[in-house]
Amino acid sequence: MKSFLGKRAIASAISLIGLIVLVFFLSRLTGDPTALYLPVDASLESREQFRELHGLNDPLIVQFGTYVSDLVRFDFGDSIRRSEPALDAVLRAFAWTLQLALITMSLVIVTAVIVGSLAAFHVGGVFDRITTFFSLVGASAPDFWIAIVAIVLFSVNLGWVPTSGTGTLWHWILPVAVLFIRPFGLILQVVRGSMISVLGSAYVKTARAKGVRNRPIIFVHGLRNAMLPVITVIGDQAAALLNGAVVVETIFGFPGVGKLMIDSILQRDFSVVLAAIFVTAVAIFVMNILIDILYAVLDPRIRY
Amino acid sequence: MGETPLLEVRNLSVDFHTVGGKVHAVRNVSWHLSRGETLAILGESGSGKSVSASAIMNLIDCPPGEIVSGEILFEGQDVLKMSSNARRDLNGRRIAMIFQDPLSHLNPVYTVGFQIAETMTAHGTPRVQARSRALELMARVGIPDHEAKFDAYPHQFSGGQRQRLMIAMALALKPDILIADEPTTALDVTVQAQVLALLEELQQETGMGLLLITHDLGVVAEVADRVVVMNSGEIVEAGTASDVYHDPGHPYTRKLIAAVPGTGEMAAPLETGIKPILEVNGLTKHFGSFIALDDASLTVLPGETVAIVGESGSGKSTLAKTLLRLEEATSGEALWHGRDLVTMGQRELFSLRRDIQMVFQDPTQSLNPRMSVYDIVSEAFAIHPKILPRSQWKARVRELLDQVGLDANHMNRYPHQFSGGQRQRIAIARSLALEPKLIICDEAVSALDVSIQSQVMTLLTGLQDKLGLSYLFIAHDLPLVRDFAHRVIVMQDGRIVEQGPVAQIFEAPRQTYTRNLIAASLHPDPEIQARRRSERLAMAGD
Amino acid sequence: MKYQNGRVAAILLATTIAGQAMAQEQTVTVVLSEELDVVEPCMASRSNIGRVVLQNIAETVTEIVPGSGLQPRLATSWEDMGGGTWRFTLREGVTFHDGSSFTAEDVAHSIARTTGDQIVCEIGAKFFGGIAITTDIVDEHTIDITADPAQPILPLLMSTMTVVPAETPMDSFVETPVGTGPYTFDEYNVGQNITLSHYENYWGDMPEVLSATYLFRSDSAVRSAMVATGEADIAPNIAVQDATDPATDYAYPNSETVYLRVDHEIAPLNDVRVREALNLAVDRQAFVGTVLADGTLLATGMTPPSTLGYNAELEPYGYDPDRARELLQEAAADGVAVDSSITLIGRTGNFGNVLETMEALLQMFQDVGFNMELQMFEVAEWENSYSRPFAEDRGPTLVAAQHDNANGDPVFSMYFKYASDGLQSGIQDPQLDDMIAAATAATGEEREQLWSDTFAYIHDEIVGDVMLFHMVGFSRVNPRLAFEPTIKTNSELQLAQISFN
Amino acid sequence: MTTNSDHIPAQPSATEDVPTSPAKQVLRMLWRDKLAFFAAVFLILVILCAIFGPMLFEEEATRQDLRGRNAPPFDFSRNWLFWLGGDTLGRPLLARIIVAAQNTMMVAAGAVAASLAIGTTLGLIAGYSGPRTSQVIMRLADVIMSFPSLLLAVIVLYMLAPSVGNLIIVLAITRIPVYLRTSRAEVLEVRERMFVQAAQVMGASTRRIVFRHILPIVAPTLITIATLDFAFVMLAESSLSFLGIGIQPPEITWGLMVSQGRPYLTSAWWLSFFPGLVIILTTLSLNLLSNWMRTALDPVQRWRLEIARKKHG
Repeated sequence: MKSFLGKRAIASAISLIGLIVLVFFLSRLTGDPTALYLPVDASLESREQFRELHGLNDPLIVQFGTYVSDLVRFDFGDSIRRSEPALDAVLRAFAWTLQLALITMSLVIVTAVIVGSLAAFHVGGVFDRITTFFSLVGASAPDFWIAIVAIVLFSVNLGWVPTSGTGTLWHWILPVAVLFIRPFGLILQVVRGSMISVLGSAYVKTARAKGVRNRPIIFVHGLRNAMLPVITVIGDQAAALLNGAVVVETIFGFPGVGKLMIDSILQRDFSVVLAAIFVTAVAIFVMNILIDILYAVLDPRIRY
Repeated sequence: MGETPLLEVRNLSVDFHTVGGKVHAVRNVSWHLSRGETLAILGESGSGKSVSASAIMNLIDCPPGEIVSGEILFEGQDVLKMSSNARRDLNGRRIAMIFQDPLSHLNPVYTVGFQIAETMTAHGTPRVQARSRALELMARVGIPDHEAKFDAYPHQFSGGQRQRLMIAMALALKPDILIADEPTTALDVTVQAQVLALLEELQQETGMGLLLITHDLGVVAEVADRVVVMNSGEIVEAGTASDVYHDPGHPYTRKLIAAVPGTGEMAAPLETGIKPILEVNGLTKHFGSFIALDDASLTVLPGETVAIVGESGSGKSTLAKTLLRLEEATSGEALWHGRDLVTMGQRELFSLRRDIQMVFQDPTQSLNPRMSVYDIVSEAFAIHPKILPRSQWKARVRELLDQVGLDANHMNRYPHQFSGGQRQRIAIARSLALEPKLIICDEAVSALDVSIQSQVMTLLTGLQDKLGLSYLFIAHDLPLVRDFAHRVIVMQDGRIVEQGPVAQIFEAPRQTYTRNLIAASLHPDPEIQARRRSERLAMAGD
Repeated sequence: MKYQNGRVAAILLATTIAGQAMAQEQTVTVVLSEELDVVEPCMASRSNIGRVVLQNIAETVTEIVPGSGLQPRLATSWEDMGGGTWRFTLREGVTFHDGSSFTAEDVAHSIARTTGDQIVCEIGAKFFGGIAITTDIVDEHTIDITADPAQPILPLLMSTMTVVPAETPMDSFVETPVGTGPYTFDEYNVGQNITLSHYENYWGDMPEVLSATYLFRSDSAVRSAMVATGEADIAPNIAVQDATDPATDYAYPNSETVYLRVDHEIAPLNDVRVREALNLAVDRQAFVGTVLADGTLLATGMTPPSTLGYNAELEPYGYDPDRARELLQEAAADGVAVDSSITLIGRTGNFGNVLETMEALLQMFQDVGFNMELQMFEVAEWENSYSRPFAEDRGPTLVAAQHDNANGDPVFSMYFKYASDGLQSGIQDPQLDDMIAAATAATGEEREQLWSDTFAYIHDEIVGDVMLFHMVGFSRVNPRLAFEPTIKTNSELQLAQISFN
Repeated sequence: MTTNSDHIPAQPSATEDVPTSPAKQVLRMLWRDKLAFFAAVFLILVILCAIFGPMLFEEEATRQDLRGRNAPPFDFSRNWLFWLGGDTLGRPLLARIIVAAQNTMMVAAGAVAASLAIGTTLGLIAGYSGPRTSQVIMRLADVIMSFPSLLLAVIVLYMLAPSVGNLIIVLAITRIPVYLRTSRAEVLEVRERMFVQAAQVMGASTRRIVFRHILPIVAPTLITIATLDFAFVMLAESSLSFLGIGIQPPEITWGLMVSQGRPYLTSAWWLSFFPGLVIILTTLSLNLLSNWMRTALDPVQRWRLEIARKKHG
């Protein structure tokens, strides 16, 4: 186990370094941020001054050297946009994203697992057909579209929930609901498929021969086995959420890392982009390791 | 038999809806079972022998299954008319069932203790009580160190232990009937004997009725009072085990009995003085610290069949794989016509591939499901273009298929369209395409039904006579080896413990291990088997 | 369990109700279109920063009031001392939020900081580029400010100059802005909101609004919905299609002018007939009330009608596709390569409905026979095409741009857009250079006339650009407020001017 | 492997009983699942639109009429192309939806095909080569996975122009790891199967084993994923349009239409509703079809499509 974790950590670190190098150079290809920060009327001198201040005049390789030597001291540089340490801005936003992802994924997992298992138990039945159809419709719609319709419907017309923003728990309802839809549809389908094959397995037959009731057959014998392939998909979906739900965060004015990332990319705020990628990548790597551990917990046959 | 039987199946017919349309799985099946009695349902794969048992346990999925007619009377009551809840309540409490392949029938992610106790908790026994009873049961079925093993998972047990655990699970609530579906198939012979003995013991203890579903006449001879023979969904014969064996009424039964190996003449050893084609010296294979193959030395003569027998984990497959360079040997040499194939370079190895071929255990898995028979057989020519110009491939494939007894017109079909025996013929045709000198058969017929088995063995012998092939025949089935091999090599724990001409091994085994192996294999004649059993018990009593 | 759930719900309900109840009192919630990057007064020329900081937290030396022109703010009076020097008399009895009193030294420091090179201030870069400013403190409340070259409109320029205390660091942006304005900066919950509250010792009148919260939503539909649901009181900037409720939605000229910058250096755009054909091809009126808001004005010059020197006599080019085709044919007959491919460059998100506008323009140009293709760029890339130095290998291009001049004088616009070395100028015309220089140096009515002539020259003589529209903005205001947006709403939002109905 | 098969008698000559051609059999199985059947019909319609739409309706779809903008739908007195209403520049919505099918399908199909080809190739190499190559490829996959697709979009679309081809590049790169990981995992499993060993024993080259033996086994799984991914890519394309870094007018895709119509949700809902509906129907159809495919390809589940259902859903 320990050596496995060590190996995973090393592999992750290698990927992380590759990622940072790649992003550093590729993002520089998207042009000079100067034009974005100064008014269009700004003089050439002010532009020059701006570049000098932010070290944009050095050759790329020198900039990279500086960046790496700072990074070793865990200094991600300052945000041009916000004139504060990039890491601070990222961590602040990431806290929001993490909460959003945790809440959404918990709800998704619980509901998708229950609904998917029940659908699998009566394959082809009315419940199965209805849930499959509606979960697929939900998963097929563009999220920004759902978000706006939800605001118009539930906030403006019905006045049930605030349109957007943060503050009370009510503010979480719409963003979570919109984010919920797609992973729910996908995971529901995987749970259903996995459960169907598990329910056809030999050990479920044994349980039926023992006289075990349907509910424990589904949720005790079936579920734990059916979860193994589901976990992979959950991991992918959670990773997507950790990367920031850009669209939802933008519409609902949610100060998460996705919005920070897109703003920073469009504003060429390179230090923030790099810090954001670093933080989310670390989070995703950690999550992947947790998932591997979870595999071993769920399935005693897996030992690292 | 004046009293009403405990369990009676009357005129049961079950259909299945499948790819090809409706299939009659069983038709008008009737049998009965009384307390303390052992009834065997004998049949080959696809005979429908398990269907009635599954119908009793409500394990048939409807659809695709459909119970067309008949009734199943348990204590005079038709279970098919009961509510599903009432039937569930019978399962495990009154009627219990164990299965073939206990590994896949045990839930891999729960401890065995939990799964044994669950039989009881599912029927209302308090958790604590269920636990202590489960411990008791584990001790009873002979799980060593049962306290510690209570929280172990199925994969941490051996095959025999897993079947014991299944038995413990089934017997937890002292059911009136135990249905055992191929309980010992795929177990080593010595383990099989132990499990069967355990079942008998427990039957005597509890007085339950035992329904044994099997394809193995030996098992029938060992334990059954009465036997029902099934073929293609119908009962063709019924009677006491002894009557059926000695006086089979139906041609199918006769064919089945005739096909059982282990009763024919043993082959004489080949003349000495012929130069061996393969000479293995001190071949060793380590996996980490585990020694899978330890200092194996043997020779194979041209035209000779050398059998390697041993129980699972004895290293016989490792030996085969090392010789085929599917695994790299740790040390030792294997001389093929004087050239060491263990250290041979890729080029030389490539041409050697033509000389040594392999036929695998499971033809379903060893044939690529997405290639047609023609593609499978002609692949040999594609890989080794020197064998044959492309224009002659088709004719040669036809010839090969004829040779292995297949209709050459079927060469554009896919493996799943053939039966198990036919698939193994395809695999043999594939290896013959390369015109090899030596074929390594790794349990090549153990997955097949007895009647098919004997056909394939006849084919192999015929090919040997015609083409002068040598076989390295890896098997766990001693009767088969007895009929087929010139020489026998016995392996245990990675080592060769004994080797010699077949008659010497079977008639005068020197090692206890060999003797045990031979003693544990079952004879289809109930009377011979009864004699052997008493001998075995006497041996164990020493 | 059930009981607990009920309680949670009750608490949730209570908090929202409480939130709404607070909004009923003398507090105002403003929802802006994008989050503030910084809250630095010297960056207040950016509209969203300005709407929070300008005149609310930090005040300027002078102030332009729509309808009344240049008015005193922190300076009470000013006079031209000659030689580029102006003397400003400052208001007495003014204190900063930190308690220190406002003196000439603070003004001198603010000017040095804004125009200095240790930080890049947008106000400095935008309004004081190429001008050297020196200050001379006469006494505590009098200061001489000298511009080189001399600026006849220096008092006007001082309407952009936000004043911060002399203690403000020269080399970094402030995180908590301190000014003399009627509101103090309370808190910035990054990503969520900014709160201001009333400054007790403000020198001016006591405002009605005692506190304010700023929220940020990038989607116009959401912003307007928030005012509709009462979550916000003012959405200063919503899209035309969201301004559907006449009771709450106000249109105002927002001082933005949309035009297509023509690159005169590259054929065929160097031919005046081609440029005229471009102008005649556009059915400007068709946009008004459709893609663009009702009330949008057709433009003839770079600055809106409220600006000095606006030439009301100029007629916008009419829609005459036949004439445009003729002109092209004439040019073609003279060997002008009128069929070479012209790139029309737009900027995503530049103004509401920019995409539709650009697509419609493209269609109109193609209809009269231009070989044109549309490219929408995001801002960084668009900027490359819009500002000098231009790429050497560029083809003929039209760049769509929106220019904002709310300051009342064309000088802020004309040099950059039309002088030969102006950053965004596509024109190299010595005569025009002279006209701009003369108007810049002039004062009074002469200045007005010179600017007016310049506009006429650009529009009629050289057909400089394809002028399109003076835009209209929309604000949604909760009816409980008495507040009417003006042209200044584009750059500031003075809370002190808001009262309750 | 399941004991279920024990119930069913072996059918050595199944094909002899089924005289119908495979195509007919597929059609029959499709007809059994009504939802999947309609999904297939809809997709064929979409494909026809994609192929012939621009040829037939390009003209109508681009003719503007500023004064007739946002014409409401279901005005059957007008030309049928206006039955779904007109857009912000007065162009017929239905015609635009039909014309946009081509770009939408090209982007999605291009991205899926490219990522499928590249990802699978890399996955096969990673699965069948030594640990070092495999490690390098897997780390590469990690890097691509954590590389934000938005940044990639901005980079590619900044350096190259925002065209259909470049959008395909962006979307394809982001989807590579899915196929890479799946095909590698499958290869690791399949390479242990006995028929692969049988081929090795015959002396088959690595290339032969990978392409002749492993790829055909892995392909159905990958194709099922690709079907789902097709839907995913369409949605991703529309999200990019929403963020303003997708395809740019005058090119059109459904995603762009939805995002252009989005500001009018309260005033002219049909602008984004109809293109949105087409996206939903297309992705839904793909999902349903892929569900059907999974069942049809799974020998254990296949009977569900083969037996006549008594009641139709």
